[in-house]
Amino acid sequence: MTKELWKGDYAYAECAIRAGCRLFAGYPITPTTELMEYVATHLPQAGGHCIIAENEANIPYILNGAAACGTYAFTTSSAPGTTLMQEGIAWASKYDIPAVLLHSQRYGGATGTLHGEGQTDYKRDVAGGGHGDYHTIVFAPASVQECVDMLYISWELAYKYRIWVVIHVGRSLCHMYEAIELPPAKSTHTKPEWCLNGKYHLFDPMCELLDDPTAYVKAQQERYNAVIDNEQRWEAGYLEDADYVIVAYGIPGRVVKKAVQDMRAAGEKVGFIRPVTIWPYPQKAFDMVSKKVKGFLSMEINDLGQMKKDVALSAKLANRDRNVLVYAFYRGEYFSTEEVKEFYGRVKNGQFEAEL
Amino acid sequence: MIKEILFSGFGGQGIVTGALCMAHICIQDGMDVTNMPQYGAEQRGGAASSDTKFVAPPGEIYDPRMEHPDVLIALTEHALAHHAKVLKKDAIVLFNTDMGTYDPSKYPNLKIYGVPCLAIGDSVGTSKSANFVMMGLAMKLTGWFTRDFCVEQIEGYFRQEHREKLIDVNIRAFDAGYNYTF
Amino acid sequence: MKKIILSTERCKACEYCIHFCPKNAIGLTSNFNSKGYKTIAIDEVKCIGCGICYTMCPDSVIEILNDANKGVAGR
Amino acid sequence: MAKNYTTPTVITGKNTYCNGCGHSIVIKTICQLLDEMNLQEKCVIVHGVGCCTMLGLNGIVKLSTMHFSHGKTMAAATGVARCIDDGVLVIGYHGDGDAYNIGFSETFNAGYRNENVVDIVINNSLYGMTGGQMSHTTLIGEWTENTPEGRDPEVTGYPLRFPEMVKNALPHAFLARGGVFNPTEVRKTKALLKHAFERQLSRDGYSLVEILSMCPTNAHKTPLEVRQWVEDEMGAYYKLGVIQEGASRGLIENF
Repeated sequence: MTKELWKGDYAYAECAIRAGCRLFAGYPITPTTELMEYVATHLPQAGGHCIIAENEANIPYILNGAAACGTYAFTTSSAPGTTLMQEGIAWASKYDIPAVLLHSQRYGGATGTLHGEGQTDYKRDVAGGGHGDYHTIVFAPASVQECVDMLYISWELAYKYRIWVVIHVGRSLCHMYEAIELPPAKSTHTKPEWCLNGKYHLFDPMCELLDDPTAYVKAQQERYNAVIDNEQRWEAGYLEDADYVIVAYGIPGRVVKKAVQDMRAAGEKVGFIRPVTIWPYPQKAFDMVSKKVKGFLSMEINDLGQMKKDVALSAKLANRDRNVLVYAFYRGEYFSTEEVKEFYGRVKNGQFEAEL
Repeated sequence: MIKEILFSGFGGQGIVTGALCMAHICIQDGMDVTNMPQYGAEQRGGAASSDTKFVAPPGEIYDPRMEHPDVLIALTEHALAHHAKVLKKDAIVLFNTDMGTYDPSKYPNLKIYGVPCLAIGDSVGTSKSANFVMMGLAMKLTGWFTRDFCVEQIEGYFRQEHREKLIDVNIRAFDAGYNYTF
Repeated sequence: MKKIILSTERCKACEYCIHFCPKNAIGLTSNFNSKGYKTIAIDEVKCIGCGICYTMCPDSVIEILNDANKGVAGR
Repeated sequence: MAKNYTTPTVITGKNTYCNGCGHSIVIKTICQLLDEMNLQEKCVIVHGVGCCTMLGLNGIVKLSTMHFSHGKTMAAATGVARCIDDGVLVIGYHGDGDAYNIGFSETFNAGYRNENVVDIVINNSLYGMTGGQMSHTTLIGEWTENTPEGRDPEVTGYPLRFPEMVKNALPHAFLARGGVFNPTEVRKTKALLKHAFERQLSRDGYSLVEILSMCPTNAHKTPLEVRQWVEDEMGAYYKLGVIQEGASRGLIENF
């Protein structure tokens, strides 16, 4: 199959429809407005519903209602909109209702800006975002193709674990065009037994809590542990003999990969990890790193360094007997391959102090 | 070797369309492409730029955003002043002399060509196709794609976008640019 | 033959039935149910089976079968 | 005509509402209708947060129920109504605080989009579960926990008549107001609900039935006193009966 040129937004919309999404609720917000426009045109043709919602706060509830009936539901928004959605995503965990959110970050707080790339919502998406004990699977793809592939399997994962899936991308991945292959349309899925159909059944797993709290808590822990065990995804290279490993996700992960390849060609013992899921965090990748590793370099595009503690924790869990240093590079601007190399050089020569 | 062409100017000048059509031409030639538009909140009149990267044979383009363009199509003074520092050494710059002037001595490492692209566009139909005038000239100067292949793909691009009425005028503009002599 | 079934364990003594009974056939007894409310009793002689008490009862205490041969209402 | 009055099949008999609560009467009436229309296994109730939550959580009825956050009842009901099989009744069941205060946007917009749901709003003029605070429907001069001198409209605004506000402004299928403060009104309300259910099953769009109800606990009066107050005071301010009878969905082109 030949590759086609697709704008990110359009590709995700088409992919969602092919993956079986039959209810979309959205509210216009750059950079995902075009996605909504495409869905509004094409989803009704596929027999689905596109609801132009009154605000973002109500969207997850519309999705929860639809997903409770077994429909693959989808929404998308940008940073200020997803903040409004967190309440509904937290409430979805009450009934363990699965749905998918494509979150295109802006850089910065409040309305944010659209001029650059940003990774400023890492902390919130990884932590879950709302109140209560829950997590969402968070994918952080680095290319339009990867995002399409992730979105294509999102509903299957969401329904398997009864959990929301968040696709966590930067602004660029929505606006940019890339040559991609779109997957074929899936046949219709069978609705799970637990979903609403009008007949009385125990829909609320919390009801079990009233009868047998320990069983409920155990079931919840098993479910989340299964996600942590099975759904860690990452891309990594040159870990076996690496003195230093650079960790970055999203598009910066691509830049780091290129820089590491260049540095390897120049004889440097450096490796890279690009987390593809940021929750669950790819601990298994850190376990594969050489036990003689001298340090990890965490690189991200935000002002406060949101991922550095996850890198430090994973480094610690992989090397429990000693303290592996973590050097954090973070600033609210894109960095180039040259800057990656320069940062590595400063770390290697002891000119950069370890933060964690 | 990754090639990179940057269209820059105001929103409404065809910056995004020009770069996207460029990406279309590349992908039809079997290359790997990324296109990254950047624009402000204004629908018309704000600073806009759009960067197309392509590589043959297909391979991974690591960084999809603008790095160091080989060609800059600058439709405003601001576009040149803003992007000059990131251009490759000896990069080709096609500057719109209908809307401003430039001081060649400030840019010793660039090959800057002043082109009255609005006037050229106007002479073949509309000044709005200045972006295609520049694209035609860029293809001539770089030799990346043949004239016939580009013309065929420009037609295909506008058909795919259901904007058939724009085909003729833009091909005339492309040719006018391609055949422009200094 | 009319039959009245009272689930007095459910009764919360709101007295709506007593208030609205057109024949004054319902009254509170001095018995308490397990919730601690006084329960009601219906005088089957005075009762005409109009169903007003049934309509107003919030707690589904009262059931009246005017025609025991007929199935349950609505089915 | 000899008629049997029996407890609806889906009522479990467990009832955690206070004595004299209007909720219990409304729920029983709905269940009666479900029995009569044979919809016990073709009904989803999306309820709100507040006293209405006990409907689903406390096992008062054996019906398919679900609820979400405060005020989001009609947003969730929208999702259910769009995706559930045809022939399944979708009911939004919530109180006045959930529907008109925190959930005003959701209630209004579900009606605005003319979603195919029946919205049942229990109007007892205050927030019940939190202990009797003022809501949008609290009457002028009415005592509540946070209007100890009686509601002053200069400070808090005037009581909201939501159905009248949206009446004829949108192509709703059916807007009506009933009450459960006396047997006549209970039976009239049952007829209104039945009509709303039928309109929903024929996919005519959004119906809202507001029901005036008693909250003796938070009024700090006996059930009978509160019943009289609802009949006299609330009944005077909130007019009962059909408020809007919309056209069927196919005929609203010229709205």
